[in-house]
Amino acid sequence: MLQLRGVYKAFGPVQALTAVDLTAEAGEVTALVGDNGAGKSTLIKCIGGTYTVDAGDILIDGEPVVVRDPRDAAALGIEIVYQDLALCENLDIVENMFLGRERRNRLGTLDENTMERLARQALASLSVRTVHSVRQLVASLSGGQRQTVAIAKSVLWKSRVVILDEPTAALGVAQTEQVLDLVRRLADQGVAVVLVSHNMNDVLRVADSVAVLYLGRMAAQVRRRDVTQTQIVELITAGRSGALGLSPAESTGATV
Amino acid sequence: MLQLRGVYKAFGPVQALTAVDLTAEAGEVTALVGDNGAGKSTLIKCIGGTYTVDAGDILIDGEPVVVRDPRDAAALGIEIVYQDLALCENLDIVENMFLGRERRNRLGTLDENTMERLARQALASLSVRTVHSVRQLVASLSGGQRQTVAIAKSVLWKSRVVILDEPTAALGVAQTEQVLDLVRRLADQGVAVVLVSHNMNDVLRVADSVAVLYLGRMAAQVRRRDVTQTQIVELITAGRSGALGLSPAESTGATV
Amino acid sequence: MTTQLDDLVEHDEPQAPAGLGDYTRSYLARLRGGQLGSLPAIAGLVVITAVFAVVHQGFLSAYNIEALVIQAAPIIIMAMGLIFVLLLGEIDLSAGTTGGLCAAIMAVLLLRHGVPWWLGMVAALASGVVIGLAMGWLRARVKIPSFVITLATFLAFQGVTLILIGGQGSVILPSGSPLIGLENSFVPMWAGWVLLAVVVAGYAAVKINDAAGRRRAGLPATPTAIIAVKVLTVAILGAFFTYVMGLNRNLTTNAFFANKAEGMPWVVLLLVVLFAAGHFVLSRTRYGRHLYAVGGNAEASRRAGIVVSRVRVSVFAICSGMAAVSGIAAASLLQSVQSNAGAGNTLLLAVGAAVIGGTSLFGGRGHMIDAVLGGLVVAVITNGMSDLIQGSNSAGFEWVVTGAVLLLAAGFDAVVRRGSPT
Amino acid sequence: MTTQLDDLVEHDEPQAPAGLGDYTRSYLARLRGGQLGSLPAIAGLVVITAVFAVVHQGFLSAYNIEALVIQAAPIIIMAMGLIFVLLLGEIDLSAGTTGGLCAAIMAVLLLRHGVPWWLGMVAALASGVVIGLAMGWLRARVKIPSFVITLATFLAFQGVTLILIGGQGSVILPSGSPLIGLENSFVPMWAGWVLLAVVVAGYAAVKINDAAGRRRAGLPATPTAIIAVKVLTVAILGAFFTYVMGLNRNLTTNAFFANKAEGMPWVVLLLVVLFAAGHFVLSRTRYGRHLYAVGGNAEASRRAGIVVSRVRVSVFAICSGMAAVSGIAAASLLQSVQSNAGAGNTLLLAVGAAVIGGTSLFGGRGHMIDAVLGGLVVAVITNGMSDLIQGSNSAGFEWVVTGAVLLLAAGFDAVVRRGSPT
Amino acid sequence: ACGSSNSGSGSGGGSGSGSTAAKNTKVGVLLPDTASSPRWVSADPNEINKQCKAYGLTCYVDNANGTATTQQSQAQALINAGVGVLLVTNLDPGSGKAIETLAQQHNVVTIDYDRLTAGGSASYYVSYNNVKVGEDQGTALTQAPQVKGKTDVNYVEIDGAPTDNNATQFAQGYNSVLSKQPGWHKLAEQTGNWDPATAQTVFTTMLGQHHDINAVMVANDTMAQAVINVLKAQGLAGKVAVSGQDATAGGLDNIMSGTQAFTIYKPVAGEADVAIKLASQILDGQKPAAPAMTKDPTSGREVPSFLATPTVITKANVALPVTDGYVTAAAVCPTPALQKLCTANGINVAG
Ligand SMILES: Nc1ncnc2c1ncn2[C@@H]1O[C@H](COP(=O)(O)OP(=O)(O)OP(=O)(O)O)[C@@H](O)[C@H]1O
Ligand SMILES: Nc1ncnc2c1ncn2[C@@H]1O[C@H](COP(=O)(O)OP(=O)(O)OP(=O)(O)O)[C@@H](O)[C@H]1O
Ligand SMILES: [Mg+2]
Ligand SMILES: [Mg+2]
Repeated sequence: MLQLRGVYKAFGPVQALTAVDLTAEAGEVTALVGDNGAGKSTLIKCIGGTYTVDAGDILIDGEPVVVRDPRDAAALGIEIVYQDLALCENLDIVENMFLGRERRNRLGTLDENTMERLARQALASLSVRTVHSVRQLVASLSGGQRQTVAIAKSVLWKSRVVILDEPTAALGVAQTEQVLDLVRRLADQGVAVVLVSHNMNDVLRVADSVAVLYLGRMAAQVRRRDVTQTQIVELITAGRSGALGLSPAESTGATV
Repeated sequence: MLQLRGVYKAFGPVQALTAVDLTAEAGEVTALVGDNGAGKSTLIKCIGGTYTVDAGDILIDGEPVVVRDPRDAAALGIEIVYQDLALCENLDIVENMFLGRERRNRLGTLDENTMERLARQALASLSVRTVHSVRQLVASLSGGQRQTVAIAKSVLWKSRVVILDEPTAALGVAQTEQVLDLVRRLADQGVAVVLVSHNMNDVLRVADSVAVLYLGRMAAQVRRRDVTQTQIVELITAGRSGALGLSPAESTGATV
Repeated sequence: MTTQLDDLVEHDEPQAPAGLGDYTRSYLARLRGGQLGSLPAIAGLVVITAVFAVVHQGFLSAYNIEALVIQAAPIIIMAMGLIFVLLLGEIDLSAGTTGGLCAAIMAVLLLRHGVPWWLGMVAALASGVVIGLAMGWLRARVKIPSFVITLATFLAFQGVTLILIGGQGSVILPSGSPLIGLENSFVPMWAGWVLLAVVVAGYAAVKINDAAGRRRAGLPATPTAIIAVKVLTVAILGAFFTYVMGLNRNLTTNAFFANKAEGMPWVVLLLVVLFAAGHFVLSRTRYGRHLYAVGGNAEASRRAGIVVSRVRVSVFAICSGMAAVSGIAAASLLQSVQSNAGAGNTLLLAVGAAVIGGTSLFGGRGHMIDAVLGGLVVAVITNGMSDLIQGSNSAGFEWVVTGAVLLLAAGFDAVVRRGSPT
Repeated sequence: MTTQLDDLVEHDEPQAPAGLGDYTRSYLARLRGGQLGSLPAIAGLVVITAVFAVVHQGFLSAYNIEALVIQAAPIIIMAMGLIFVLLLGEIDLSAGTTGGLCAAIMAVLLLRHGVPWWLGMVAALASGVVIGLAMGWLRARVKIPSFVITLATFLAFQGVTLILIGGQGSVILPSGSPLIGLENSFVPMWAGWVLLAVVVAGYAAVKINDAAGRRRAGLPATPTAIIAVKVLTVAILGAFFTYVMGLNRNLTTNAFFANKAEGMPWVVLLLVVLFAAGHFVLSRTRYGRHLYAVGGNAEASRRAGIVVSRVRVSVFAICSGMAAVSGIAAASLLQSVQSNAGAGNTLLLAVGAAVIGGTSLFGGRGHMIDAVLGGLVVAVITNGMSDLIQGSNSAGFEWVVTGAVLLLAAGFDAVVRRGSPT
Repeated sequence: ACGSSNSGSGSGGGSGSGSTAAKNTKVGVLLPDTASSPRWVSADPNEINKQCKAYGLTCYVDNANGTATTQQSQAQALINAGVGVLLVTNLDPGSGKAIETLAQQHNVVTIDYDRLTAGGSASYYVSYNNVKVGEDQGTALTQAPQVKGKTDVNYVEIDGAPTDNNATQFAQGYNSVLSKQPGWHKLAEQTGNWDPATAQTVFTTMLGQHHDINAVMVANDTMAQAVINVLKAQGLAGKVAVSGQDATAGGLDNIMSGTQAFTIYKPVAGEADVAIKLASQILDGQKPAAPAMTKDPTSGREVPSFLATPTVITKANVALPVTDGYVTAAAVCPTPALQKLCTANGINVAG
């Protein structure tokens, strides 16, 4: 479904991604893991058009596509929850959730009532119980509430690919459950889901395939059932685990 | 050591905290848990002087203290890592880590060399391996790297109370280990540590005492050894668990 | 929708208040919480008006109220346009001279090329929009900071106006022209009342329709009593104004004098239309929503699929277009176009008006009403100051007092707003 | 330290490059990455200078270079002060009129009250600082937006200056006064070379000391070769300038003429001192660090224990103080103080200079060098434009061309900077 | 501050300001700015107030600070205050005309003060003749000792603000003289915008371009000061003929020290006294006859005019403005050096 081939990205002197390959099949959850600063968010921003890649291809259904800005990604049916959320603090929850895709009524004006109703339902489905009103400004929300808004925003739309960058980082126990459920449900509906997480329990619970980034290189992409938690952790921290992963030269010499 | 008595805080029509009591003993790790939007971060900002309380007392060593702004808190030896980090993106790592407490040399000018050396060491001690230079701007750091900088910043100073608001949310496996170690080590050195986290494993591993906020009220503060994970989760999601927690009236009728 | 939301109840979402008492309580709580809306600007306006009414006899005469309105109109219109730019956290230093230039183009077309007045007006407006598009392009595409772009055009347009008008210092508009009528003739009395009725009815219809829609959608809505109070307030204020404008404003009367000066100036109509249109765009259209979004967080907006550069270009076009309208109104007021039209403090005062009204210079916060209230504050100050101090050095003292009053108005505003979140 | 850091090795921290080749490579990589520093401003300056040198005979004569420097000095000084305010994301619209007012106070004290020149200067400076403190207090404590505060004082100070100067239109400084010497007399030739030597030696000493300190602390340091190149560049540019200033600038020569106009104007010394002091404060003191922090994220700074309100007050005091110095320099240039001193476009051009130099209007980014480079750009444009176009309407055309050139310089800057992170 | 008896509430007041009602003694004065000449700051207000007192009139003197809209609103305020006569010094003919139309609509008589409102409807025009002022400047420059008798003179011009109609008229005057002067070559003409800083930049460049300037036709004294600054730096002060206007303290100083050739003295009384007397007569119901007519260049209307003649001040009669009380000796001679010079030129320093 979604495929990356040989993606490179540098920020000035910093080489953030080096020859990264990745495959995310439709109907599967692909976990993308890696140490802090491994390049996960950078990779996702490249897919989403927030950054443009220096080299390499992005393929959807085998076809190379050009993603120059986030509109292109949206047009291709790629929906992303970013780690840094990117909500407009001066807008309220409803306004943020429908930003860029506002509903309009017959007259072409904003259909606030429908949007408000849908926003409430979406939030409720994610077990958010402490939001006082969907007309609250995002500036007044707690960290977890914001994250929920960002997630709710992304699942409102029919997409072919849904990418979630550490979606449960700030969430409580119940909310995390809901989101993991949601991820599974999305995959079951045929969506290609990419999930970034540092929580190995979560990863092992929902992932079908696990991709490990190490210092900007793809150490390995393996099926969930073929690996143990220990192996994944080794891949994350050292770039290789037994036969899996980068060659010794790459994983040590490659000072980024 | 640090004690709160009957703390109230409202944001306009929203009552965020209602009659909250909390005790954090020196040499112990007190975990503060609660659902998203329960009021944990608000409580911490009240202690840190970012917000002023509407009513109630903050006591240190049994003495009521007045914390009007963050300087007061710092003067009392309270060190806080905020959930929203609050770093200056236009400054580099070293500058952020020493902000407000810059080292100076004999001439009264900034002692950049010492600061740079100390910053490197502090980061290294937290297993950060992908930061290319401590002179990188914070704007260019990954989520986890930023969090590490914020944590490193807070542990550079001798404090009596260290409060960490979801410090490991964005951290990788190895880094999380290091931070939990650090928390334990701080407590062992006699510091009163307050740890906010949604991760029950982490909480149960390091906490000596667990305080549960539910919709702005303190549901219960219990010793770690007296409760099970299930009980804590019940307290978080329902406000009570058997004999523990709020009265049925408080936990349901109390729509915040 | 990928998620199945239908079977989920809206559990635990606290219902917003629906009764009148509830509504009032929650309004007061919002006020205490610092969400003051336009209250500080209104309070400031009332206070300085009261002060001038005391020190300045005849300040609230029908004659002076009319003078105030027609003097305020160009400032308000320019401030309305500037709010679009300010919403994005940008600045347009050249709005004043753009207005002057467009008016000059109009005047020259009218007088030297015999173009009909309406065509001249269209040309002025078109020039404004084209200028705005160009500046917007420089900002959005070439990425020059808007301060520098508009500083450059501020200077350049002054030059162009000067060249156009030439050495005489000003071009006088043909005296019978409807252009002059804009600020100097009056809507017939009956039409004024009809206009008022239309405005009040429209306002009521919108409010009632909104509330009904929300009830239908099962959402909490403004209680009817509150709507009634709001509509009544608008109606009473409007009726008072229409009544005052209906008084004959000719101060000296004698046997020769036939014509009475009574009725609402046409420019009031223009203000009402521009305000309604601007308010509609900002609050009820996607475009308006996107303005706030880009001003609040440009990167988030981009990620949400908004074409930020297009939005940037558009606000400059709107601002310059409105500046052209403002320039035309100013030309109508002075019945001529000066070679230094729109230079000097024109722009600073218009931006000041928007800011005093409550618009933020950092983007993301502002409403049309800010331009109206702030513009009135500025006009009241300039009008009240003129002729307040006499004689030697009066110019200097008036500057000083103008500055002081401006500061007082803003200080009042700030103190009332204190403790508010932003 | 609560943590035990000593036993931890600096594992995996990539060593910064230490060799000359490495340094160059990483510098080029930084350039490609968009960290351009002052390069765009320098490029812009070079380009427009070259353009004017072509269209304008004698533009690079010693005579005109000196004229350029003394004309640029007031703008540069004002821009230096403004950078402090801009670093915090604030604005001071009144810097121009504050400068005018302080100069007027000085002139009046000198001429009407027989105060010695240095006391007048101190009084002007003190007035500036007090004015700045008051404005800063209004911003930090009363929380009025700085745009409104300084708009009010912009107007008010114009009035005060007018009242002070009164009906004479201008006050002429006593001709022998050292005040006039600032812009109009020259450092003796030998002193100019000594000064240059001191500056170069100081620069070299600081750079070498820094590098040595870093090596001692075990940190990667700038290679000595790079330091040598930098010091040499400064020395060569300085020597060229000193040499040009040493040429006799008298245009006409005849038998009666005794005095030669040669040597560096004293104001250059002032500029060097102010630049060094400002640069030192911004880059090497806690206070300077706090300016950047507050400008970058005020809330984070507050949480870090910085007293944000005190920082806010201080920058306004510095800006107004520098405005006073700028006003004195302008007075020295004109050998008199006008009743409209500092009004008009003075402020806009100074802010424009800072922005062209690379300072952000949104706070958190800016350096002293921006004021110098941007101020030179503005001065080159105004100097180059004057007398470029002749005849009636020349004023209009010059305004137009000035705007266009300003835009070109900024556009050049923007295009060079394109792709840079901020 | 304006003691209006007409609160504006409408038609009360019977048959109005004609013959039967109590005599209206209110006169409004609209002055233009503070930049084009220092006279508007205090000289005119003071003289006008003095005269008004003498004639028993109540005068309101406003200054528009260079902004046409301000002047417009001041006019409205004065009409609101019930003035019977309005003296208008326009900022430009267009806004002046608007004010005069407004006044006419409200039965207020207008007098063009110092500047003719071309295309306007003022009943009288009281002024120095601006074109004549310019001509005098031109003539006086040709008489300056530095250039007198020379057959080959290179000169440059620095004009007033191009947005100011007066500047245009001055320029018209001096150009008409200088362009006809045999042997005089104009090397450059620029605007100084009535602003000394601009003038100084402009002249610095001019001098850089043309090293052999013999005379500088600069429109007023403050800009002349800027020119002299530049000349001084070159050691040329006193060797080049520099013109001026307004008889400011600084201008007189420069004339005494020989760096400026002359200035144009236009005592305010020459206009103010006439204008207030005229206003008083109009309020009395008279229709005074004017000694001259000026043709409005726009409408062709003949405007009844009272025109005063300016005086050229050179070193010979430099004491005149001080003896007249137009400027104070203290302002002209603030420093010991200047006091000596003043005494030498017949200015009584003690007075
Ligand atoms: N704009 C930028 N400029 C320069 N360097 C950057 C920039 N953004 C990211 N980097 C660097 O690229 C590397 C990868 O960052 P990225 O944010 O992709 O990490 P990540 O895998 O998402 O980490 P985390 O788990 O902490 O979120 C980091 O070393 C970071 O410092
Ligand atoms: N500035 C504010 N204005 C209004 N409401 C606020 C503000 N800050 C917080 N709140 C509200 O107060 C409640 C508590 O927020 P808080 O941030 O303390 O939650 P939290 O327990 O830290 O949640 P999380 O686990 O998501 O971080 C939330 O309902 C939030 O919406
Ligand atoms: Mg990341
Ligand atoms: Mg929180």
